[in-house]
Amino acid sequence: MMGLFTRTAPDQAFRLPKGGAIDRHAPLPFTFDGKPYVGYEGDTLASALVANGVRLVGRSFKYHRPRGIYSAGPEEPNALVGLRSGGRQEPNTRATVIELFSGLEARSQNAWPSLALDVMGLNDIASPVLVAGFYYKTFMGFPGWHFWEERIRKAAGMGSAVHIADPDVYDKMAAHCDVLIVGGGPAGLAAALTAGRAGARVILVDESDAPGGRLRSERETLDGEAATDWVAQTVAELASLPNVRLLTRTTAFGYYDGNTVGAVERLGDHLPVPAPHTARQRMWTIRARRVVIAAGATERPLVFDGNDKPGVMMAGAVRTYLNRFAAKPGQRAVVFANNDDGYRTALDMAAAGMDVRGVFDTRRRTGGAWRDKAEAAGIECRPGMAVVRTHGYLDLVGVDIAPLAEDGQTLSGDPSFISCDLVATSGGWSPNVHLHCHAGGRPVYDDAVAGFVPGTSRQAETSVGAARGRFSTTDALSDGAAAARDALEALGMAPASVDLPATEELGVSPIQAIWRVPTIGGRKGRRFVDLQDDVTASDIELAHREGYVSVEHLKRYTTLGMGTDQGKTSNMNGHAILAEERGQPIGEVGTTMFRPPYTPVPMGVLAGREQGAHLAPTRRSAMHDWHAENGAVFVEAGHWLRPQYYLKPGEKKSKRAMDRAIEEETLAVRSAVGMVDVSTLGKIDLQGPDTAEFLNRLYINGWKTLAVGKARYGIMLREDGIVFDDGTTSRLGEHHYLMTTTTAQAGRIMAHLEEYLQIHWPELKVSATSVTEQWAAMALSGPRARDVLAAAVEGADMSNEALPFMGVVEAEVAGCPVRIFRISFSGELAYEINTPADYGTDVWEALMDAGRDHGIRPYGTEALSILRIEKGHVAGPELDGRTTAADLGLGRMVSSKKPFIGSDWLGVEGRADENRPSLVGLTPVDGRTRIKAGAILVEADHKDGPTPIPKAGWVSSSAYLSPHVGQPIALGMLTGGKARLGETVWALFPLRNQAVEVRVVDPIFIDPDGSRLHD
Amino acid sequence: MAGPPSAPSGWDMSDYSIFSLLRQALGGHKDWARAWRDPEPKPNYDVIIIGAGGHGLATAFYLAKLHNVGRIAVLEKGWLGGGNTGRNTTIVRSNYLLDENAPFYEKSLQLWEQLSDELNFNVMFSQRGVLNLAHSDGQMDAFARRGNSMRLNGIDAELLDREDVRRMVPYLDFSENARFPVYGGLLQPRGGTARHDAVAWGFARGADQLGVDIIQNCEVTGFVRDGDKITAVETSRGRIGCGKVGFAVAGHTGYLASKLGMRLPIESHVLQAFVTEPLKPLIDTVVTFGASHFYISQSDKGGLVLGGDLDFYNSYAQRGNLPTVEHVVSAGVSMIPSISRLRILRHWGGVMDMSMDGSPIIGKTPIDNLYFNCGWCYGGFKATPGSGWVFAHTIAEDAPHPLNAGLTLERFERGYTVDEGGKGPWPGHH
Amino acid sequence: MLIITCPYCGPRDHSEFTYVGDAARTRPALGADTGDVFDWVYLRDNPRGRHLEYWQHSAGCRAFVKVLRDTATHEVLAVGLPEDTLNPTEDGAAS
Amino acid sequence: MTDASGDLKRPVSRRSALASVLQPGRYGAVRPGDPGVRLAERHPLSMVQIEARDDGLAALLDQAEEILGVRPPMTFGGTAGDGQPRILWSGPRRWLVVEPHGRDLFQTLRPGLTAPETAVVDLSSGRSAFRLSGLNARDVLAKGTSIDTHPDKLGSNRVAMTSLFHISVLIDCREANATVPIYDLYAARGYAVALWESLTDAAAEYGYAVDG
Ligand SMILES: Cc1cc2nc3c(=O)[nH]c(=O)nc-3n(C[C@H](O)[C@H](O)[C@H](O)COP(=O)(O)OP(=O)(O)OC[C@H]3O[C@@H](n4cnc5c(N)ncnc54)[C@H](O)[C@@H]3O)c2cc1C
Ligand SMILES: NC(=O)c1ccc[n+]([C@@H]2O[C@H](COP(=O)([O-])OP(=O)(O)OC[C@H]3O[C@@H](n4cnc5c(N)ncnc54)[C@H](O)[C@@H]3O)[C@@H](O)[C@H]2O)c1
Ligand SMILES: Cc1cc2nc3c(=O)[nH]c(=O)nc-3n(C[C@H](O)[C@H](O)[C@H](O)COP(=O)(O)O)c2cc1C
Ligand SMILES: [Zn+2]
Repeated sequence: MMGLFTRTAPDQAFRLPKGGAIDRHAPLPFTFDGKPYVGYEGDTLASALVANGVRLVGRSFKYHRPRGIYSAGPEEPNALVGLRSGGRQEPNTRATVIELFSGLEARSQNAWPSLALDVMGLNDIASPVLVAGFYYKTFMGFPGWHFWEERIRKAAGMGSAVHIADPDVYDKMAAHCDVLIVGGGPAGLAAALTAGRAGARVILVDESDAPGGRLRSERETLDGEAATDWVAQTVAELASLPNVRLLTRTTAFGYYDGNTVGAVERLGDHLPVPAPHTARQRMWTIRARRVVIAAGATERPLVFDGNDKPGVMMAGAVRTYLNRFAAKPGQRAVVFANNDDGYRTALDMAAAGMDVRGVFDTRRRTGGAWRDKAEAAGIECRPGMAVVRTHGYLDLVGVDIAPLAEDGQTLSGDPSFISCDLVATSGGWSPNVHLHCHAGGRPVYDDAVAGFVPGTSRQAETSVGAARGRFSTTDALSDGAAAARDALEALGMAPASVDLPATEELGVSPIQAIWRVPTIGGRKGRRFVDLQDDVTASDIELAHREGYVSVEHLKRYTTLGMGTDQGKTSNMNGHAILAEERGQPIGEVGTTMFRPPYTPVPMGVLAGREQGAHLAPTRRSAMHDWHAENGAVFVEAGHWLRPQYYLKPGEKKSKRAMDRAIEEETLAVRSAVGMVDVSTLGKIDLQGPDTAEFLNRLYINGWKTLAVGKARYGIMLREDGIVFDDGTTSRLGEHHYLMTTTTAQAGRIMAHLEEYLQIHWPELKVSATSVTEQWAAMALSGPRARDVLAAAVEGADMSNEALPFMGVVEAEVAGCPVRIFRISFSGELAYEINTPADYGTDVWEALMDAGRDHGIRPYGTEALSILRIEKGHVAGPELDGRTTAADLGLGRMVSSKKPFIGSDWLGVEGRADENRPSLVGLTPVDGRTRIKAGAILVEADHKDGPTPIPKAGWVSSSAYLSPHVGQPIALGMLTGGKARLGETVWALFPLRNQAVEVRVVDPIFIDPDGSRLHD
Repeated sequence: MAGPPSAPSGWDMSDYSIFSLLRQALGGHKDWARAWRDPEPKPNYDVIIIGAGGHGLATAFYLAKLHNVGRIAVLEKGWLGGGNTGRNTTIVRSNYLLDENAPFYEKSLQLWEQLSDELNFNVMFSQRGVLNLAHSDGQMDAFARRGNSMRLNGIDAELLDREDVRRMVPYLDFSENARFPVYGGLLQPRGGTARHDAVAWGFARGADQLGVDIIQNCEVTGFVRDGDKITAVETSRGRIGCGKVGFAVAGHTGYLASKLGMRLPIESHVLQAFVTEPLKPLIDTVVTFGASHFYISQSDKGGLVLGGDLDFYNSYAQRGNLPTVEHVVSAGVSMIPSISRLRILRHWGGVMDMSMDGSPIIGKTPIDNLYFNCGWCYGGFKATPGSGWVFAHTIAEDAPHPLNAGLTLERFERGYTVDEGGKGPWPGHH
Repeated sequence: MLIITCPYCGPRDHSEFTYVGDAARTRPALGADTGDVFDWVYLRDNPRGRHLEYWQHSAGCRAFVKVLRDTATHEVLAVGLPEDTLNPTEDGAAS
Repeated sequence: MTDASGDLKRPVSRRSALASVLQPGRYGAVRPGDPGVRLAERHPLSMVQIEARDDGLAALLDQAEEILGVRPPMTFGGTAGDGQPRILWSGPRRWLVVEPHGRDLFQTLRPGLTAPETAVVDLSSGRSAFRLSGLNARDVLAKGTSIDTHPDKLGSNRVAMTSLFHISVLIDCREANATVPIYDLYAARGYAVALWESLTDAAAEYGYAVDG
């Protein structure tokens, strides 16, 4: 406890006096858990915390163990913080990747009341019970799972999110290139230079703020200069090439089919808020002809007792903090490794003036250049030794070390204590094979690397450098250049000459694969494999004992690798331990499936602009602005905005206003005249000598006899005999027809026609073009419709004789060309007027003017629906994708003289079953009660149950008040259908505890003989 | 016939309870029995179930528990539960419209309510409610029809108006900005989620204890036929003789049926799912968007679990592509704007057995001793116990149970399709 | 992304197309006996591996194209017009 | 009866679908010098689609050339003519003839295209036309379409039919190589406002000017 506070000095006490890629002239204030600190431009939050001596940063998922910063990259399992506040608050942000900005606010997570004293820390004491999968074995009986679940959910989870909308916007970009290079370390840069100079279209993405990769973290030279100088020169040249695009702060998160790579560019995350007019993040969809994966490798820990304490850190991360950020992760350090990185790290720490208390190398027989160099520097090197236990709770105070037996499985001597505040540990490096696996590759185990390396590629991708286990800079450079040359050759491009810089690297001696470091006296200990999800070596042993022996079962039973880091540091160790338990080679036991994203991706950027109001584009009719100016309340229909009803000038939207408007609009049509915008109906222009034959095959009724200048109502079936759509088709010329469809099906019907013309019946000479958008359409209906039209129309006689029911003529209105179709959906004398959309408003206004003296009203979809229900016209609710023409009472339309799409099904048992409900009209027996759509029709003797209650049908459409009939009416589908006219059944609506006795009537409530249509 | 061999591990050591857990804790959990054995295939079984997903395992469990059919084996080409059972978004409900479906799914839901006890394995069945949102009057009417029909079938359902929905899930977009405003919704309070892997493991452990041989890494590659009977199955681990054979291979049904020269009313499509980083409790129920296919819930581990539309092309690959990812997530952030900054942790796909009317096929086939359990589309996880229960009956009695009588293979030819969505013979649209 | 090389428009994302489905079947003549129609409407080979299928370039030239694609790997092997018979080729173009 | 034409016996002005949203001016990010993007509507235009089946193709090409003085291009994605008229390939055996509103283009064409397999459809009101130009014009396209607009792929006088911000469009590349590329976009009239909003939203980052 003490340790923590004494070390937390707000003065960057752990910042080295010089060095590092930070700008000491640009101090940046920030807060962590409300406490103010200062870091520098160039810092990450993690490096700033390290520089300020902050060691305890979080609590683990399950046991709430105190945790510190473990790594310096995207693999971080421990240092997850809550970042920012308000609508920009984001949980689980890795402190190791977020760039420091002025005013940054971060909070620790998963701890209450405070990070230092977290009551849930008790879980750690209960840990013997809370082993892998314990919850599958209990919480079953009283008081039931729901009781426990509530508590477990609170304990689980990691950071907290808030329900405040995100104020930032997101963007998307498509990109195409010859060569995409993922990763800007030496391998990636060498590849980019080679491909870029050759003139190929190159994109290089790197997830960090600048290219360089590990070179930014190591004290290495290239051509005798600091390696970062070469990086700077290379980046400068690449930036100068027009054919090269450099994207930093850009993570390639997934590799998909067709050599498509998804990437996210963070444009604003390093700033307090994104720049004006700029998105916070941008998603790139990159289609590359060749992909070079230069994604590097991830260092993994050694699995020893107490390896999770604050103060235990990856060796490579220690070097990053020292060399790149000039920040000291500790004062007195112990190094524990199974490979030469231990010595490299010790040398860097010594050079930084830290007290290095020895390099403990699991390898008995080690030697080689690195060790010699370390010893030459006076660093104590202890072969065949291991750290076997750590001391301290909230912070590290020391470790026990002990000699390892030859096999590395047991201890060959007694432990001794060394006081220290830092353990730099390296268990080797795991190549980043993620993208290779997304692309369909299967990784293979390589003993030399002690890790999985890419297998055979399934797409046009190659991994290079550390990403395929070539861990030296020398190899990385040559590997990258070679891969680029291969890519160029494959693309038929001539390579340009690139001379790679000279390296001065020491040779490395082989790594010793050691997956579990023995514990003192074989005590169970706490050897963490997955630090975030608290999976220990003994959890893996338990899972194996219980039969969860496949890596995939192991993962799901223990949650190994299921945290925010997706096992970047833990999978290899975990799978190797399972292999040891199974006594099989690691390669055979295998590894779990790698899935996108490589690192977590915010949902906002995947959505981009297509969210909220822009989730889907909207369509507007030519008269939209008129409707808006005249009080229309819009409703969406098939992406169109349609007037639902019209408010009076200045009237507010309300239920009453709506009901009144709908009633008035309906009555206007029945008693005088009204006009509705029907531009949304699908319109398909059909031309060609075989059009009539085509229509004959599409519709259930006949078309050969339709005369020029006439319209006809038709019904189309799907291939399975179910009604697809209905509408009128008019013959405009010898070989010229205009088909109309419902608004909802317009798109599908167009595709339906194209499919038959292009695939099934190419012999038919017909061309089909959608003209929905060319023609504005309005329906003028009501007893006065003819008077209004006659007054407005020029160049055509509107008399009943000249333009009878189902007649079609062309004329002009207000100097605009129009097509007039005498067809009716409302059951009134009605005309549909089409005019080119650019004239839509002029024609609409001219007709409104002509209608003023006749009391014309614009009406919306609500009135339209009541009118068609009164007329017994079927629409969407009846055409529910399950009804046949006969069900809809349209069986008589079916032509027996010809086959058509769906005709083969008419006779089939299930489609002809007389128990199928069919269309009827319904009225309340009491003459008052509304019959709700969605009610179920039930015979009187069943209405009171018991359940299951047999169903006789349902109510499909309902008009709460038919101004014409003077009471509520409805359409429904009822077994027995019209044969039951006059009988009563019950319309049950249990969701609202309603039961209405209804009388079965003819579905045509108005003008059954159709005189209104014809006179 | 030989009765089921007794499980090798004594029932005691394998009994799960808080007491056994504490007892084991003292002993360092050294004595837990294997959850299931790893037996070598026997030369011959009375019933062979192909596919150790939830359905295959449940079928074997109920066969062994309720029907006297002799030796039973479940053959699994990979690791048990690794198919769609292991990759689904775990929504459990019985809110169906049609009478061929509703009673069956309700039976399944009732079995769910007892399942943890029945299996002595906590499958974490969480009845947190399933809420379907409506975005138009037409959709409200359709929901009313479905909800009323559920009630008449004795199934719980509630019709919510916009304000009811706002009270229940205030964080949806109720602003003017919403492209598809919320009109209301249909709620099934008894619906919810379950821990998918645990369902497979629980049934496997239960079946194993009843003597069923669960044979993993054993792919069925062909069949040996004698006229209208199948006498043996060819597998990657050799030929195994059989009395009866049941398919429970979901997305692989078409492929396996082709080995018998059969063509089925099924297409295999890829459906993707997504999980976010773990979070403290944020979303306490299951919510589905009505304007495009999208649904969300929160796992007990804390991840938001999202799903949506198919990729819309035939596929046997368990992965999809970006357009669907973008489409699904767009719907998500539009429905719940506050999740925009939360991060997708992982996304994957499963191979869906999409039937031609969107409803499953459980029953007999033209081959005497062959039975099908397939066509589950998006919705077979909720059916797991019910499907196993009726499929076991169908296999044991060589006749469908009344609950699956309407879900036969012949229904398509006879014109009795069970089309919940009214989408027609376009499997991708269901 | 499945990249489908439309014979008219060139390589395009599959998101520009509408999937139609199995192209190995041919629609029986109108009025054929129901057996064939049932087959055509409902039954599929649904192969794991090479699959002949129709896509419509609905956001582009609106042509229906025939695609030979591996349903296990999603690899597009060949693209052509409805009347073409497809053999897989290197570049994924019709032959 | 004859077929109706989109053109006028008596002059009535045609209304643009963008009437309510198009406001000339400079918007978005403020940059020194020219805005990154220029946007304008091209209206009114006459647009007529001509189409033939294989057997009528030869006749169509000859007759169209005869009437228009420009021969429809046979190459997929090709264009012909400089604007009086300009003929755009718009699908297999299908072309869109475009010119500024003036003579009755439909009636000019219809009588002369006599092959029975020829279809002529007036789309003058059915499409809205935009002009997108500027240094960042290609970036704006990249935000909404997946196609490769690199000059080597979509060069001058080439058209591509694709989807832009989820709306089907025909992109006519008028100038690809100059530092300031120029594109004409054609979209269904009903989507004009939605497309306009997406274009301006995408252009804001670069600063854009709307020309009257
Ligand atoms: C992304 C996604 C989300 C879903 N969401 C839901 C949801 O929310 N609610 C819901 O109810 N349903 C959902 N489903 C559907 C549900 O997951 C499935 O219907 C259900 O799990 C199917 O179970 P099953 O046992 O039939 O199939 P599976 O679990 O797939 O089991 C089939 C098994 O057969 C094996 N197999 C295949 N071929 C062979 C062979 N030749 N030999 C041996 N073994 C073989 C496979 O390896 C597999 O293990 C979803 C599915 C997916 C993919
Ligand atoms: N000491 C060792 O054993 C050891 C081990 C591994 C690597 N190294 C050193 O590392 C270097 C290897 O060079 P390299 O170029 O192969 O790897 P690198 O680690 O130097 O570079 C990889 C780069 O790829 C970026 N990256 C990774 N995944 C990405 C993604 N999905 N999207 C965008 N960017 C991503 C990283 O940010 C990094 O900049 C050499 O300098 C070598 O000495 C040493
Ligand atoms: C309901 C549910 C919740 C999941 N939660 C997580 C999770 O928290 N972390 C994780 O890494 N994966 C999670 N997964 C995804 C699995 O890791 C895995 O991707 C999925 O089961 C498919 O298997 P595969 O990716 O191995 O093919 C979850 C899956 C499901 C179905
Ligand atoms: Zn095309």
